[in-house]
Amino acid sequence: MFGATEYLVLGSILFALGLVGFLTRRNLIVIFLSTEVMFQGVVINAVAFARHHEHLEGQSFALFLLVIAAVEAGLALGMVVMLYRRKGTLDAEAWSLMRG
Amino acid sequence: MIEFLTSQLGVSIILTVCVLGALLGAVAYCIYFERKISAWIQDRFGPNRVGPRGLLQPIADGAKFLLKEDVIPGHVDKPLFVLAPASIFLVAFIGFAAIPWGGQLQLGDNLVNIQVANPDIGLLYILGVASMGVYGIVLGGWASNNKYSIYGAIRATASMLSYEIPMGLCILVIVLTMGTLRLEQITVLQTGSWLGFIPQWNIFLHPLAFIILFITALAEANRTPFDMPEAEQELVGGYHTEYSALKFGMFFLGEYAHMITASALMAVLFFGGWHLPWIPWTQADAHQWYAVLAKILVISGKIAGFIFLMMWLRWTLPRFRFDRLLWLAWQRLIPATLGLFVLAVILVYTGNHQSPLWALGGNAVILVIMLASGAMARREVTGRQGNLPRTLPADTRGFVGSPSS
Amino acid sequence: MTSAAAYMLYLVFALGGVGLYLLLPKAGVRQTFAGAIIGLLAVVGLILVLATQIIGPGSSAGFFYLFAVVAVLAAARVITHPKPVYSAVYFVLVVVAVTALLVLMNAEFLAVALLIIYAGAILVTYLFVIMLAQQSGSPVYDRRSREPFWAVLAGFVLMAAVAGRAGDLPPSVADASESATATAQSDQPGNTSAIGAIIMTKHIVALEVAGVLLLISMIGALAMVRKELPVETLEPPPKPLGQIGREVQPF
Amino acid sequence: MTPETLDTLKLCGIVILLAPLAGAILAGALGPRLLRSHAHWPAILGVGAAFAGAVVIFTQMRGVTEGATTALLPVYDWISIGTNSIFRVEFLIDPLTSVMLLTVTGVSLLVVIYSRDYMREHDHPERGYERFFAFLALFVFSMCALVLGGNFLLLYLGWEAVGLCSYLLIGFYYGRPAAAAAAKKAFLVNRVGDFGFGLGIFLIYLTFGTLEYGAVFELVQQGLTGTGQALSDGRITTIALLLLCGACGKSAQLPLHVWLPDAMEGPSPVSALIHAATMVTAGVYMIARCGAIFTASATAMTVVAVIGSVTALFAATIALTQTDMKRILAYSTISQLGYMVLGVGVYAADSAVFHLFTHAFFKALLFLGAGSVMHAMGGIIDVRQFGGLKRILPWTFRTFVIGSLALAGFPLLSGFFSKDEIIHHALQAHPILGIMGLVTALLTAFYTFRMVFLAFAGPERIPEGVHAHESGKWMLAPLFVLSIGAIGAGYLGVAGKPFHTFLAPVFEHTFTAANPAAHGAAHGAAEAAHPSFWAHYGLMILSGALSIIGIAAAYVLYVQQNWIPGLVKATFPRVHKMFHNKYFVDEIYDAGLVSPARNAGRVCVGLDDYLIDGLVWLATAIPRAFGYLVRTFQSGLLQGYGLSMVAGIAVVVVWVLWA
Repeated sequence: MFGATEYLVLGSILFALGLVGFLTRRNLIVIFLSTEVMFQGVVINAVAFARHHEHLEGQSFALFLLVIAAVEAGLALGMVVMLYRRKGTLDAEAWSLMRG
Repeated sequence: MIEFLTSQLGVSIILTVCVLGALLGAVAYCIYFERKISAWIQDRFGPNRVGPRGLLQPIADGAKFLLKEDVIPGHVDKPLFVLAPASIFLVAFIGFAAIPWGGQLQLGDNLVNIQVANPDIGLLYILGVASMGVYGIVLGGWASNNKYSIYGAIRATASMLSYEIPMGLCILVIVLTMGTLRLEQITVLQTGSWLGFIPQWNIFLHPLAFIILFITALAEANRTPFDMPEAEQELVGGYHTEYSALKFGMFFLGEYAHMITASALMAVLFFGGWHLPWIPWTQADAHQWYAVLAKILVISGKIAGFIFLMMWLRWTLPRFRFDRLLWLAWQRLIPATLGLFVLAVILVYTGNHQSPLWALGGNAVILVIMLASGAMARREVTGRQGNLPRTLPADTRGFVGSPSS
Repeated sequence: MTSAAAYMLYLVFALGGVGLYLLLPKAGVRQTFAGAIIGLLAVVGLILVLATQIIGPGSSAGFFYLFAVVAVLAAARVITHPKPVYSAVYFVLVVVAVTALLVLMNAEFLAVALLIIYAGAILVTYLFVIMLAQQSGSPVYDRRSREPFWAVLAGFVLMAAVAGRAGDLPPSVADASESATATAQSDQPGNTSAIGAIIMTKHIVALEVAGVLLLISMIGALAMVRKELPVETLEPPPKPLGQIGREVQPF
Repeated sequence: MTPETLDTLKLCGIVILLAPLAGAILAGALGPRLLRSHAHWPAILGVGAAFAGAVVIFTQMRGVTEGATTALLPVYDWISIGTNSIFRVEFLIDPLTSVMLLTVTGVSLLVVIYSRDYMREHDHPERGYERFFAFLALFVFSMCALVLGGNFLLLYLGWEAVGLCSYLLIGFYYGRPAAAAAAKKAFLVNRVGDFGFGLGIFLIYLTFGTLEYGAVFELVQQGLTGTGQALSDGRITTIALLLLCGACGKSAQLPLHVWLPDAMEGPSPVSALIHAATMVTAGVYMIARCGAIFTASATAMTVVAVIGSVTALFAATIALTQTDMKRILAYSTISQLGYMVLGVGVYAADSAVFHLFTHAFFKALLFLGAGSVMHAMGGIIDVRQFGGLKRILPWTFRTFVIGSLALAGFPLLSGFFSKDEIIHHALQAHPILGIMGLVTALLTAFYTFRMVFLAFAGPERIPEGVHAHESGKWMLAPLFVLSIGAIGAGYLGVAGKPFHTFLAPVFEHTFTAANPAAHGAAHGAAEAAHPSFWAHYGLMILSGALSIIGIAAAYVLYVQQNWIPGLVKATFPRVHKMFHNKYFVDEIYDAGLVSPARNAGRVCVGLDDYLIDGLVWLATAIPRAFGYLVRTFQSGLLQGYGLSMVAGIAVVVVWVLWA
């Protein structure tokens, strides 16, 4: 018998760790890494539910999530490179042009 | 105990131990043979002092690697500096788990696979493991804190990322043709012959895919003519400039292990794995120990053949320039393999994927298109060489070269 | 999940939150040792809670514990390590652990896909960018966190809220036939063709959209990075002392 | 007409419209990148196709021997409001249309060919070369739409579109302030006329419920003869005067003539095509087309005739003192347009259209010749700065003289016949109108040859630093073709009058004795049918003599005894000043209209700046104050927003899962 609970707990822990990293770190690259950690939590969650319900929807959902992660990585890294060229720093706080 | 040993798990464990041992030896002797072959090609003697005909040379080399002082320079990033060779060594060896060495063996009542594991996703597993190989180089280059190392690492990363795409596409062509990801199954499906004398190997269906896979295998293993990361004249030793002793040895062995993996993959995918042409293993004796032994010898022979080919190329061809290397991957190999992929899809859709006539015809069309576009691009290529900038653009120079923080 | 289990879980989470708060890079006194101890205690507590309250004794979930612990510890290091390169390497470890966990859940194809895409492609590009942008040392913005207290509080409240209800799973929605096929697949590990079938039939539109999305992002990234931009700050950050071989411009 | 003929006509109409449009689009779209110095080809081919279509239409119309000569060819439904008000894109093709089309596309083709060389310097295209040809082809499209249109809506569309093209082409050299101002002036003055014109069309729709020519004219006829819905006389007069207002604007008649001389800031081919041969005649065409409306009101006809004759005389007097070649020609154009309007006003629409036809040839010829001079003089066109050019520009000189003779009404050239007809009809309508026409003819001959002698006769004088040279073949060829037209076009109106016979079906119910409103002209028309020698040829001899006298006087004053003009100027300073300053019309407009409007605008700006903006400022003060309070929350930092977002999500999750 498969118990999904422990996987769900693990998924939520990974998600929350990624979230904390996203909120606290100031390096743009680490911020994006943190979002990838959040993705891992979500993937575990999706697959655990797929296993629980014994169908493949969760797994295919996780596959599309991988696509989104790849897209995000490509664009985000492109942006990071560009921002770095502009200011010579990866500090997220260097980019606060929208300050009210 | 006997029961456990004759089960699949027991056989896998025994096989793991044997393969690892054999591989370490093979890798060591690869280096020996490389030196011998280079000597042969260059009309020299090669190693001939240690042992009869220099056969103990690898053992002496290994002892030297082990006993030399393991220098860790002061300016390196120590944990990653240590992690890098370990990871490259690890990655180079775990890929062998999915290689089918000798079909199935009848052990008492059990029919066991002479294969460490036969997962549903065997081919993807090998691809996945191979894709991890780049970490050792990247981390080693970065951790060395040396501009030659980092240039070597950047080149290696760029070329490996680029060549992984045509490699994956070539493998996908075979996957589409065979309809399975299990390497054992792929081998079995290549049984038989066409017209009674042409073995039903994939090389006769998609020769172009094999050639491209061979090229990408060279590039993935950073072998000549694609060994830009360690081009001595430009980059000293590339990413392993700062390494010495055992760590250097691990990089070195990793490269040869990579070659062996790639050769095994090519043998399985395109040359029928453990099949010998014109010798059908009949049901009766296919699972007997002598048949399995013969199969293991056959596939080992094929692997050795590919390794010899790679060494031969290394001592024959000059090195590519780096931009030409990437140009080849992105502007020639990837379009060609995309064409092959589409061809395979069409063949599967029309049900002709096992017909050599159709497949070879499609290959010929793609080859002609490739050559034609190459001929048309020749003028542009020479022009490009003439216009190469002497120095990098200003912003690139600041980005790559200047020490930040 | 019983309420006792839930409360024990919250306790463990609170402990973990304190540990993480101490571990996050901050100015002033280094508290990483205390943070590491508290964090490890929390992980041990988590294992105990899982073993005694959720999975139950007697179940052979050894691999799950191994990879879960690796994943959690590595994820914690991703967000606490002051050097981005290490963050990336630890993230590779997270990916490998998650891959293993997916294999445990019989999602083999997904596992290998995750490995190839994340570890093989995405993370290498991350490392690439890190290497290009930041060759060694850690600048001040890597050694200071932003509002660690509130972030940890918010994140862990969210985590507790979700994980606390993880035990109240709804009953499986699988109908008999699907369940039969899934069971058949789970008997013989490997569901690659089943996934292929469902993606190519039921989710074909999503697949096409995903392809278009990838194409667009590729074009976008190319268009973005190729553009010449004015450099706002030309002077490089001050160099750290004592670095060998870095004073000479390569070209 | 047979169905095949109708099909051919429709096809030709579509080709005439679409070919120049396609040329314009191609020249504009492909010109800057692809065609560059070949950008004239789309325009030439498009206009050439249109000309071919016009020729086909003309031959088809000539071939019609029996039945109605009017074809109404619906193309498609354009706008439909409800069920009973459908405005269609439709062609009205009759002899008048075919003559107009022939004139428009023919002259356009020649001008486009001419422009190929004119718009380049040392065989290198000027800046905006492709733009020029795109606009030119667009103009041809618009003008053909105006002429071909079968209802007032299409007429208005073409009317506005030619105005737009005129604006764009006058302002072609938009970098020059004078050109920009001239374009603006032309546009604004035309707006005044078009406003009246638009009101007229509204009133037509209001009165008759349709805008289709045939239906409207039918209703007018029925109203007059009492067979249909009765019409109040005032209504028809109002409509006619409003339409006349538009004609005044477009054809530069008296109160609204001020834009045309300034329009000479545009390139010379534009002046030749738009501001001499085609667009400015749209007013005349419109009055002729709407003959049923105009002839229904004697008052309106009187006003038309008076405006025409006064404009003719008035513009001729101004032209006496101008020194800019193109401006002399511009005032001459106004004057000749005055003749045409006069002709329509005295029930001689066929003569007016005939004059329009011949005028297109010789005036286009003169403008293109002036352009050739300008090209040779490096852009200088003031006759005081050069002279004696006849040896430097021999071919330009010869063609220019032919055009001038035609304009001056020299016997047996085209202008002589057409102008003579109009004066003849004017004399019959009212002696004063006729005498004004004769005086104008004398003045025309005088000022035209004043210009010719100043520019071409006497000792050679060339501005400093100008390398004068004869123009190339692309420019001379149109001049030759137009010269032939200027000499020969008049003979279509004599000896059996094929031109008038061809046009007769169009005007047979309106500008004739059969029209009950046209009693005044009935007598003259009857007499014209059986003229005595002196009644007809006497006038011809008189006007020919006037023309020769004018030319001779110009010769005496500006070649032989060229001290006299100075003496005259000194003797009558006030008259000269008045003529030279164009009767101060611009100044009067400025003082009476523009300045008050500007001052009113200033007041409005003040109100807007202080009153309205102040209120708006007050209204925004409240949100701004609020924003000032909350802006501190917007840190601009990604993770700040992230934190608040996560906090919110946490609250929501706790709420949903636990409450």
